[in-house]
Amino acid sequence: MVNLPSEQITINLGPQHPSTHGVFRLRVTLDGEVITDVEPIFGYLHRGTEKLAEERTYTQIVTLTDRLDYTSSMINNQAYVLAVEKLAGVTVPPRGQYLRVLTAELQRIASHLMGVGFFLQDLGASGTPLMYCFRERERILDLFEMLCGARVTVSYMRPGGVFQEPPPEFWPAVRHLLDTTPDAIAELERLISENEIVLARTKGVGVLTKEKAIDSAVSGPNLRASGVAWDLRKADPYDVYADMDFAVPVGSNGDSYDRFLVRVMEVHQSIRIAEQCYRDMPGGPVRSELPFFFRPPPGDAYAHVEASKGELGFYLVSDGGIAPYRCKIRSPSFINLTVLAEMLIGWKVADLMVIFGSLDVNMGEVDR
Amino acid sequence: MPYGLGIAKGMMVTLRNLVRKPVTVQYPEQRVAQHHRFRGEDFVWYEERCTGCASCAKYCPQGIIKIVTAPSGEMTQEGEKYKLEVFDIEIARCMFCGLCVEACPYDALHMGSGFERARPRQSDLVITVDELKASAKKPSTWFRPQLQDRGYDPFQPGDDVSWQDAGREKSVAPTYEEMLQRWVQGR
Amino acid sequence: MTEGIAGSGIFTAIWWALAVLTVACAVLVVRLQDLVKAAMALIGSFLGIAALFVMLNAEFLAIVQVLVYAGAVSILLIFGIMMIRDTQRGSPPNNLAVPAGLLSAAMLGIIVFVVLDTRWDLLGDAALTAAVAEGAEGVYSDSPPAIGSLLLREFILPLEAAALLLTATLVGAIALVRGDR
Amino acid sequence: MESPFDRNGLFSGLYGFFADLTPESFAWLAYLLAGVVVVFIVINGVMLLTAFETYMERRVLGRFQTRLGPNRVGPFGLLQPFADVFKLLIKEDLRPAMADRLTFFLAPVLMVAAILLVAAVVPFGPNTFLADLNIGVLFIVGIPTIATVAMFLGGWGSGNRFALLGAARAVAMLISYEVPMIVSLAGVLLLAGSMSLVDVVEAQRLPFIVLQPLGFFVFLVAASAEMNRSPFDLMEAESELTAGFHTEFSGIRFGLLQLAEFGELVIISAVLAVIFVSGWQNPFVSPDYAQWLPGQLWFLLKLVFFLLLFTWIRATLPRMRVDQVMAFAWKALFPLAIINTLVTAVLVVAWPEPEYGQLWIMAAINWAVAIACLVLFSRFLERHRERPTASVQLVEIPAEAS
Repeated sequence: MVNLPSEQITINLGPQHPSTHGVFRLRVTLDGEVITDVEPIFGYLHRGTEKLAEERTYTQIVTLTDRLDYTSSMINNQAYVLAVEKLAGVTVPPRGQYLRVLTAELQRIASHLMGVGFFLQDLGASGTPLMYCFRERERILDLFEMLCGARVTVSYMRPGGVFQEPPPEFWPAVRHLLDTTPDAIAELERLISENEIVLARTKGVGVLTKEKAIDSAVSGPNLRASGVAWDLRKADPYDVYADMDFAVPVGSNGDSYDRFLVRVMEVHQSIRIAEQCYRDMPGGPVRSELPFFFRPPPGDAYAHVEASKGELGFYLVSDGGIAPYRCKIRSPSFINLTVLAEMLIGWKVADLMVIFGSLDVNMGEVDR
Repeated sequence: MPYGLGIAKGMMVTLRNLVRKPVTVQYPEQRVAQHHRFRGEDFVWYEERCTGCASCAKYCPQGIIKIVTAPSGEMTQEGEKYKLEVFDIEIARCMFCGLCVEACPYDALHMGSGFERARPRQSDLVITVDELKASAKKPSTWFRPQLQDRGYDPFQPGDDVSWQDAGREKSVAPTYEEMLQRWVQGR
Repeated sequence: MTEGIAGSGIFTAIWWALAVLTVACAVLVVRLQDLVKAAMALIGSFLGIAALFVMLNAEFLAIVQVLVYAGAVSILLIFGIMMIRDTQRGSPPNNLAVPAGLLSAAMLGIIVFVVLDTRWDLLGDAALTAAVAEGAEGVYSDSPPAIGSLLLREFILPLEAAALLLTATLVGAIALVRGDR
Repeated sequence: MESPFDRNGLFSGLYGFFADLTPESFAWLAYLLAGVVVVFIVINGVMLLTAFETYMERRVLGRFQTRLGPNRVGPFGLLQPFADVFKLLIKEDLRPAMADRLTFFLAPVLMVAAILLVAAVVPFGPNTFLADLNIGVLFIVGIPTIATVAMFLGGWGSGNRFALLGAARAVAMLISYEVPMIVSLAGVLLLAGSMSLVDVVEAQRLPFIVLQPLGFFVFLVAASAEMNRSPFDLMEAESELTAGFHTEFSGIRFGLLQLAEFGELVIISAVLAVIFVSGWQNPFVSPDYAQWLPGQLWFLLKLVFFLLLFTWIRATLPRMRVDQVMAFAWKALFPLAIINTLVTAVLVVAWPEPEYGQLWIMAAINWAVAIACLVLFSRFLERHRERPTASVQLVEIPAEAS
């Protein structure tokens, strides 16, 4: 075969690029359009959250966790307060636990919708699926605004429960949301999930094998799309997930399409969980009273939750003071991103965006 | 799914959405309904209720509230009430977490509902004590369930909350149908 | 109505301007060092030829010139150029200029001779066969069908030979780059 | 010999007007003046249509996405295109240091020129066209290639690697899609018996979309690839190449590129209206009957219909990958176009002078062939036989007690 050696070119995708989901830079070496080498460079969004946490009280840190993965702040709140409660030995009243699960599942829907929407945007759909996803996400954010006055940086949960009883109009609004969202998701699926172009672009593209996923500690929907039935809500239930009846979608190919589909199906399961929370919502207080400044006994605690991107863990060390001695965040996006470079080699530039988009990483969480 | 039927399905979905009512609104003329729990920026502060304890400044994660007090000699149930000489909220760094409001033991500081305080210079983004005294008394009901229970609405004109009413009392809640009408169908 | 312009001096002036432009572009193709710019000059030359065809009432040839030469051939050339690393100085002067010039001059001489020697009054030429004469008449009034029927009736053998040659080239090219699969 | 201008009513009138004003020996001046005026009218008409199209596309795309779309400038935002042009005019005209000055300057101009040149042969109505070239159909396919060359020059001359990738894609797509585009029109030419667009319109006793469904499909797809529309907008794929070949263009150069792009959309829609839905004629009845509307209005209606169709496609479909686009051209569109040509040729030989009823028989045969071919080819190209959503299963896991 006549092998024409062509000049390889190196291009910088990002930090300012339309589809790098924040400020992320990929130094890509191309042979024609085929990727031969990738060097991910991140840190553009580094805010020193872990260090900042050492100088904040346990309650104040809640506001920092909002800003980790800003598309799923409720779940970040939950992971953090669970760690604090473990550290301080606080119990949460059942209504508080149910409210946490309800809001976390709503947030998971919102986050997955955003992930799916931007994934399709990266495929080149000129904004339409993204707009439909955002339309549904906005309705969830409206609920969060009712709950806690903010749409994205919620700071809703507190060590010992949630910050306050929801306003009375929250409940009819949740009912309405749970009634209408499944139809909207079904419409989105009709729009895109059997579209031949989407299939051609995503099926078999960026396969992450089961072994590779486990070896690289990939978690969340990306892991489940590779065929591993691992969900912390099942494997290590926290709050009231043990009482919830839901299934876990598990893919078989581990390609971009499976990752996309797992997210869509998880939305349906989240609606199922939220239904149960709405139905079984107990009465009583939402928060066990804790002083604003409290001193957990010296020791350490690790709590992890199934965040929308994967396993989000908080490791807190207390020296008996009002602020943690050390706060380590195991952020799922960062660890999911480690497999990216390897997955990209041999694919085309157009596939780069598909694979990157299908991993659904959030730069706020990667750089912390 | 061969034969391009998937594409046809998608085309039908977009066609149906073409005749749907748009979900966006044209901002300055139309606005989406804001919930009265909204954590906005124009803080509402009741001088009469404030004792100058500086809990808000202490609880602020960003440390952006600056308080200078002087003894006033006026005594309350708990102790002496201090006179506020400086109460600066540096709103440029504020992240509207509302912890200061949550911390206030006398219900003196409330969140506002505004979000339009864009300024050309960062130094303009400071709320001073004079501004706080002069501002409209339309607090957000965030962490102030007593305001919400009496059916108070910060977006109605002329429904200011006096300092006596900002305290914690109970009142009648709206019915389910009213809430459904206002917060689901009305949005 | 065409007589209003076709016979006038301005028509000739435009014709000459286009001719000069075409030749100038052709000279630039040879003289420019930058390969991409040379390719651009080549496209300009092709377009000039197309414009000349239009002025000669040969729209079909003109558009084929644009489609095949200005479009496809030049694009293929550009593809080739993109594989060369140093396009800025890709066409250095060399000592073949003198023999090339001589050869070109000889070619020019032959063409001028042929042009002068040919009887351009085709319709009055008795030596032509009746079919070709009829076709040639058609070329003036409605060229595409006339060219088509000429190609497929009178000149079918040369056409098929050319087609065979091109097919063989294509197969050969595929065989060259196909590899061991 | 008949001049291409002869059947142009407006031109004839203007020529007569100017000829009366000028002395006999200056007939060529009257000819030129009349030509310049007519060309001026057509160019500005096309530009206005393009401006309206950008507004309509943004508005309709907004509604497809349940947004409002531009509505601030003027009533219903109708003046938005003019505001855009004004903004682009007053913006700084940046040229990157690495850019090649000549090509960077030439690319937008060449692209707009090529697109406007196509407008020369489009019949906008009965006796409303610039020129009735006897090779009009070939002209509308051939001239846009110059626009693609301009795209390449712009992308290469920018000295930007994204732009270069976009340019390389543009060039590759040009070579692939030119072929099915031309071949798909062969059936139409066989039926019309002429390459003149006016003759093509007048030959349509039945709209050719009824007689040539396969040709219409292939031409629609190839044309949207040729003019860089979704789902084939690879050369400016914003999620991959930021803006492809026009990444580095700013100010009015960018404006010109956009103008050329939307202008091409308008022109191609016009061509589709002319070739496949009988141009200025009433498409619903045979042209022997009365037209309800003036021809120009019929034409405009059909043009807007195709513009909306392209907007609809853009609103729905994601982008294809570059190798898939190439494979699609060569493995699907090209054979389909050839089949269409062969079938039509046989039909034309069978009924050289078809009556109205025989036209319907031809249409029925062509539709049968079209559907059979589309089904066959989609099965042939389809790689995933099973239902695609079956790859993800719901797994019920009993919760472990913690």
